[in-house]
Amino acid sequence: MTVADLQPAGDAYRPPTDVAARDIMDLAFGLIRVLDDEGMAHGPWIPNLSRDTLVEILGTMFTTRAYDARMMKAQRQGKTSFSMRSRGEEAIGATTAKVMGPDDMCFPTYRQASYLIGRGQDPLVMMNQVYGNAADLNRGTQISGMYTAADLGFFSISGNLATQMPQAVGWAMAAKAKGEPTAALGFVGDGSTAEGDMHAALTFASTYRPPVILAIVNNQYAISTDEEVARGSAQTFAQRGIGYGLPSLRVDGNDVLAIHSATSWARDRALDGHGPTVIEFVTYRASAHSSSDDPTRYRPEDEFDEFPLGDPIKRLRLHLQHLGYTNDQANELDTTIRVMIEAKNDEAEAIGTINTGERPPLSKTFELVYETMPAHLVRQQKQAGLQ
Amino acid sequence: MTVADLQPAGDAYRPPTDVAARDIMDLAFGLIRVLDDEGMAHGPWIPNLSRDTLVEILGTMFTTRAYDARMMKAQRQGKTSFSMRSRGEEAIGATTAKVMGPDDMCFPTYRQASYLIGRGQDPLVMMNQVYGNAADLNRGTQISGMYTAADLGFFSISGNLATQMPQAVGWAMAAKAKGEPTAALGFVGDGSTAEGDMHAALTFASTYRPPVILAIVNNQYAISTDEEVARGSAQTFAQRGIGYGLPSLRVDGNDVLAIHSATSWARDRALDGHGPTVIEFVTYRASAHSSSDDPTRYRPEDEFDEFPLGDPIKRLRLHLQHLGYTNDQANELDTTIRVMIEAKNDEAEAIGTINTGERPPLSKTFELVYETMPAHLVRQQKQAGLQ
Amino acid sequence: MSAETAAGGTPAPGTTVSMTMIEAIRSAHHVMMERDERVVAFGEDAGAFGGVFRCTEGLQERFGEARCFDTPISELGIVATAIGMAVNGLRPVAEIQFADYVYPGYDQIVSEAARMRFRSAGDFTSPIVVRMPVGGGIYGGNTHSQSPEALFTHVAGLITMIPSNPYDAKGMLISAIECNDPVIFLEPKRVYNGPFDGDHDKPLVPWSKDPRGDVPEGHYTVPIGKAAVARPGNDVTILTYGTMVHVAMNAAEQAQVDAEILDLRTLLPLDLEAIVASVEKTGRCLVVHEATRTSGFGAELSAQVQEECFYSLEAPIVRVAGWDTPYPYSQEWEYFPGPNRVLAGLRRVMED
Amino acid sequence: MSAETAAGGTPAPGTTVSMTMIEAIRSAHHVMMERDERVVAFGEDAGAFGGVFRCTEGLQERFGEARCFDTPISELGIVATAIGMAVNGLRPVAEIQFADYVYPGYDQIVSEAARMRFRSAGDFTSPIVVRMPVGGGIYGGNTHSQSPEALFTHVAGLITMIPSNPYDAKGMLISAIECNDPVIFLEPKRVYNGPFDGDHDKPLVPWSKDPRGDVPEGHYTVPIGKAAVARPGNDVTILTYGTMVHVAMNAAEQAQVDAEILDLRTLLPLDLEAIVASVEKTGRCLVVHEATRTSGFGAELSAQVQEECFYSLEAPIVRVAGWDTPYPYSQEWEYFPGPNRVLAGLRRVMED
Ligand SMILES: Cc1ncc(C[n+]2csc(CCOP(=O)(O)OP(=O)(O)O)c2C)c(N)n1
Ligand SMILES: Cc1ncc(C[n+]2csc(CCOP(=O)(O)OP(=O)(O)O)c2C)c(N)n1
Ligand SMILES: [Mg+2]
Ligand SMILES: [Mg+2]
Repeated sequence: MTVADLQPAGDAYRPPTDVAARDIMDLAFGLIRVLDDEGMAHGPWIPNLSRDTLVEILGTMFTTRAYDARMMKAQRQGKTSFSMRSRGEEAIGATTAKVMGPDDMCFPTYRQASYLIGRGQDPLVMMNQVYGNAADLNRGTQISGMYTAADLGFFSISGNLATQMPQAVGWAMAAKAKGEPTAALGFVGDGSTAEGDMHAALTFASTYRPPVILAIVNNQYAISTDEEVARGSAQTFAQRGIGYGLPSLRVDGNDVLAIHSATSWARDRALDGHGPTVIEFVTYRASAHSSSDDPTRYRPEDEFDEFPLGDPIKRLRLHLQHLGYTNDQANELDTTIRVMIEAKNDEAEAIGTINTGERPPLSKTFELVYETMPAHLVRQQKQAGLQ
Repeated sequence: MTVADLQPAGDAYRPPTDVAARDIMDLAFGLIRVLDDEGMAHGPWIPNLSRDTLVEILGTMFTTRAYDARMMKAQRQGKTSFSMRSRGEEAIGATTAKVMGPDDMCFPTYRQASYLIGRGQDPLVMMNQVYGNAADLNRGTQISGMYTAADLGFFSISGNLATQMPQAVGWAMAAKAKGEPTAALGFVGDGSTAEGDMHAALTFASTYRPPVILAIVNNQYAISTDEEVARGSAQTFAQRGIGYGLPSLRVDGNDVLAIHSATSWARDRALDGHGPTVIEFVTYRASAHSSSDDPTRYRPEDEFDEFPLGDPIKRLRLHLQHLGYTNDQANELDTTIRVMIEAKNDEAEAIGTINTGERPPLSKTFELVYETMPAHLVRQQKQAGLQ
Repeated sequence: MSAETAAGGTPAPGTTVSMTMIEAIRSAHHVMMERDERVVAFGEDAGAFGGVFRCTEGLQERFGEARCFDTPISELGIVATAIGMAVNGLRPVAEIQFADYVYPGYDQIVSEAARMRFRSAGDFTSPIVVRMPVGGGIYGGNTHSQSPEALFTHVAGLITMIPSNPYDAKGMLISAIECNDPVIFLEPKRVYNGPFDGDHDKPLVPWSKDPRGDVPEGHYTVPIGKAAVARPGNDVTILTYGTMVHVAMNAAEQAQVDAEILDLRTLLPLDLEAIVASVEKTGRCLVVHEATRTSGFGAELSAQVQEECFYSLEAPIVRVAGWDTPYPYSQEWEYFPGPNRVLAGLRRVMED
Repeated sequence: MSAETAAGGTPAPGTTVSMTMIEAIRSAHHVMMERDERVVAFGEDAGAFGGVFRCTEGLQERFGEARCFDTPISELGIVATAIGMAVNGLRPVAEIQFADYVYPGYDQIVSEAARMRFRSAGDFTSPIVVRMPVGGGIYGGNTHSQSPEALFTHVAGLITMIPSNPYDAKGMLISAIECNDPVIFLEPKRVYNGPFDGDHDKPLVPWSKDPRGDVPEGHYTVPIGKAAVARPGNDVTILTYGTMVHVAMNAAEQAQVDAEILDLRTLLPLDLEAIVASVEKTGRCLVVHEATRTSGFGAELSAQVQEECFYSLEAPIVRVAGWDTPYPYSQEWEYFPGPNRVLAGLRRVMED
């Protein structure tokens, strides 16, 4: 775990959105922060956000954390084969979901459940996917957590790392070609930046300058390996963007206000025709990589407690207290959400889990390969005893 | 064609070889030059080179240019199917060949014939390859110009762009693991930097810090496309290295002294255990991309004349004059070399060309796939009428 | 042949013009970009230069840089951005300069484009066309000669097509662009300019001398999944595609065997019906392709034919294919499965 | 079986220990890294963590970070640096975390490793081993279940191996590391811990209960290119490999058919001799694999068997394979070609 150059909240300057990339190279080495340890907001990056919006973001984070915990429990109970949580990094999805417009498209990883929830997805829909039951929108085609939601501007998650980044750039190239006032937001993990796809994304973004935000979520780990294995001799991941002449921000990823402000800056820049922005969100993967992982094998158990950027939920709660939203109110919200999650889970389990209830039929496996089922699949489907 | 920030000769500072990458970021945006327009050497990058060595380099450049022209003529005569020249950029290979040690390994592109010649390869051997005749070291397996020469530290050229760059890094990782005082030098074209392989090379170089020099030859064009298509919003290609925390130099690629000095700096750094260096050599592809290309379709015919860094041969000749090596001496050397090339070509043609004389037998096609020919190839070879 | 070829596709209206396969491909682009503003074309040197084989020539001039453009040299990026554009409503037609260079983009094709509809249950789709020249015979050595069709036919979710003449090339490419699934469109470069029959020492016959070079100017389609009878016959069925259609024709003429030659055109989905009908009629089957033999598409053809026609077969199915070696340079014409190799295969399959 | 398996390889000295396939693979690394200091092992999480399947566990501790290490998440970089190291005299054994993720490294495998010896006429070679877990049955969905062997067997210059048990796994991996050509080493992850016979509802039998789990501690080899008779029989030949060897055994027992089951072990170069001998004896042939059917390796097997044994075949060769769809998640056990599908195939091939 390395968080280089921990700049104090409020310290980083905020350039105009049409600034030239070369004039803000230092922002890739610093850390844009708004909230200090006491939950007070500082500096030019303070966003113009209502308390209600902040409470909504808090709610999304509560929901995500409760949801993740519940799905992890389901995995332990053998009701799904796999579970991936985003504990500690919920702020990034929850906040950027509020920044992006209704017609924008997010190209997520499996670590952005909070984005989907922030866009208003019903946790029941997500649970059905996790259980791969008959109501699963993916129709059982993907492992747990690989959601899709075109109507919410949430692209189908791929199991192949980083592939979504150049796709996000392509999506944005199309937006530009069509002259539509929309932007794409691609997410990639620190470890996954090593894939060639990331280079293609940065290169094409640099060449065509479409409205895209390339967000690197540095949660300190790939699976067992420290973020340094991918970062190498560079000081930060934001630094990568400099090589392509792209404006690159390094942002406190556990600071809802900083996330909102930086992402808005990048989106404004994109919609005004000034092209792509690279953002590194610095955060911490507080849970195991997945239910198949055992992090005690490679890191101290209490490392999250030592993480200098803290827990995003605690930090937002603290800030909200300054705005008059009390701890009790927050606790009440949290409790309501947990109850809701339990109820939704009962509903989902009633439909089915990986080994109970109703599953999507095998016919879906055949139907979804092509628009029209070709003759050889019709034959195979018959061999499989269908029709 | 863009040559940003044309720094005057002698202007760039020369840091110690153990400098931290972050302290020399500006060198990626400038241009290290030693020779001015009058052929005078300036500044801290003046290498310690004897006149004899410079004359050798001049000879290599003469040889390469004469060789290229002769092979192009052969292509026009239908004696080979394909020809690729490096006119205008001979200095890079010719000079770096002198810097690298006997046990170092160069991972070239098809544009580094001058490196191979500079290492002492007999042009006859190269011609045999171009003609794909019975004496071809590649045994007819590769198109013209894709040389190999393990004994001269010259890796087998691949037709697939940029693949050699991460291989060079792997080679250097092995050198480091074995504790051998050797370095790898990888070459890649400006256009080819867009391949994912380049990113893998930079990432692994950044992570393992092996003794490798990653050299980008920016000759202003891919095939028909300007270097800007790959460079995008960045100002230079050297800039790419910054993103990976690697020291990155931008060097006048038509200035033998600057090339020698910068490459020596990088090699010293590598052998002293300070890791990789990225170098962009700025030059100009004076000929067509290959014999299949027609550059008049995409650039002015006289563009080379306008190229601000001139012709490397002319520039070295001018410099040598200041050292007492006259124009007449140079002309004599050039003439001797041209005669030698003609003689070698006669020899090569006598052995065979693509459609005359002796070719490597088809048996080679079968023998070279595996160390021991497996049964199915034995069968196929028989079917082909062999044995 | 033209009329028959179009069977099942949409009719070809208006005047026909003699075109090379390159011109036919260009014309398909032109027609579709004119009709459908969502269609965009791009690739390395595909913009102002019009592609190294000139298949996109004139498109940038006509439709502007936003719709026909050059890309950086990244096959990965070309395919990936095509997918992203398709997701955002465009119909990208991407050019890979040579099929030998598709591998950096292979992951995006097989893991992404091919499975997009499946993994999202149709929430997202990837209607892209990835065009690439295939095959040898141009002294391109091991990096400009490959025929990687089997690497695509193994991947569920892809459609793989390969025309053998200008008429088909245009009609098939239009079908491919209109298709809502990802299409791999392989172009046998050796027949770009004329129907090369494998006799490399003879001068090339240009398409202008061949009726299959008569191409309608307007919009028409050749349907996906339908083979064509390139030569009707009764004694043996030759299954082939691309350049090898012409080589097989040549061999059949020389052998004076009454061979029925099927030009498969679409490899996946395969026109099994046409294949079975022909093999049941002839009782013999020769499979011919240029790709390396082991795990080539010929293996699949052979397997399916013996599964479907076992009791009709009078002799073993024979495969004539590239040797299981990389494509050599100097030994090109000894390597290329020319008419003599096909003849030998024909003799073998007619033996018993 | 062990003795027979080793036939043609070097003998297995010393004591045997019960090992899982994971332990056997680890042991092969250990033995080779001990014997040959040029051997290095690396991959994503392969260092301190010992790999997500623990196949390289303990190697870093024993041999240091220079010889066993973590890599960035770049399959391209993993293969490419392996090639570079091999060129500089090391013997790299690279792990790809799942075969489903090999595609970003596919270009370096097929364009570089496979053709290095050829294109340089032996001036440079690429003796690397690329290991990767394959196959489904672990609820891994379409990105943790693939069996891409046919994408490697089509590529001249590669050797492709796949063991089905711990004894073979160790001896084959040692052969692979000692081989001077690039080897693709596929590990059927479903049998890492025990011989899974396709009955997913039954508890897994661990390798400790199976004689094929008795593995010599020291150095021995199982030769490249030699199949093993997993079950001798007279009525039908089943050609299979990896996990499906066990499923086929199960089906054969259930069917009470005297099936001869060949565990191919090396797919390329193929042990055609063993195959032909068996099919000529039985007159019938069933091909079984988990990979998607079209252009799967079964197509090649079927093609070769009918080419070589046409006149011995009493019934069409039948293929049992994965459906031509991506691997689903919820429908895993309806998709997996389990004993019932193999039984149905057996019935079909025994019909006439
Ligand atoms: C192409 C590819 N290679 C390897 C994997 C296996 N894998 C899954 S997640 C993961 C680690 C990713 O780390 P990071 O990008 O930091 O994301 P995080 O999990 O921390 O959010 C790996 C190696 C994969 N899914 N795809
Ligand atoms: C992977 C791959 N893609 C495409 C090509 C086709 N191609 C050959 S050379 C070339 C241009 C390379 O430009 P650059 O890297 O600038 O090198 P230069 O020729 O200028 O030295 C292209 C696109 C190839 N050989 N390999
Ligand atoms: Mg991470
Ligand atoms: Mg160039």
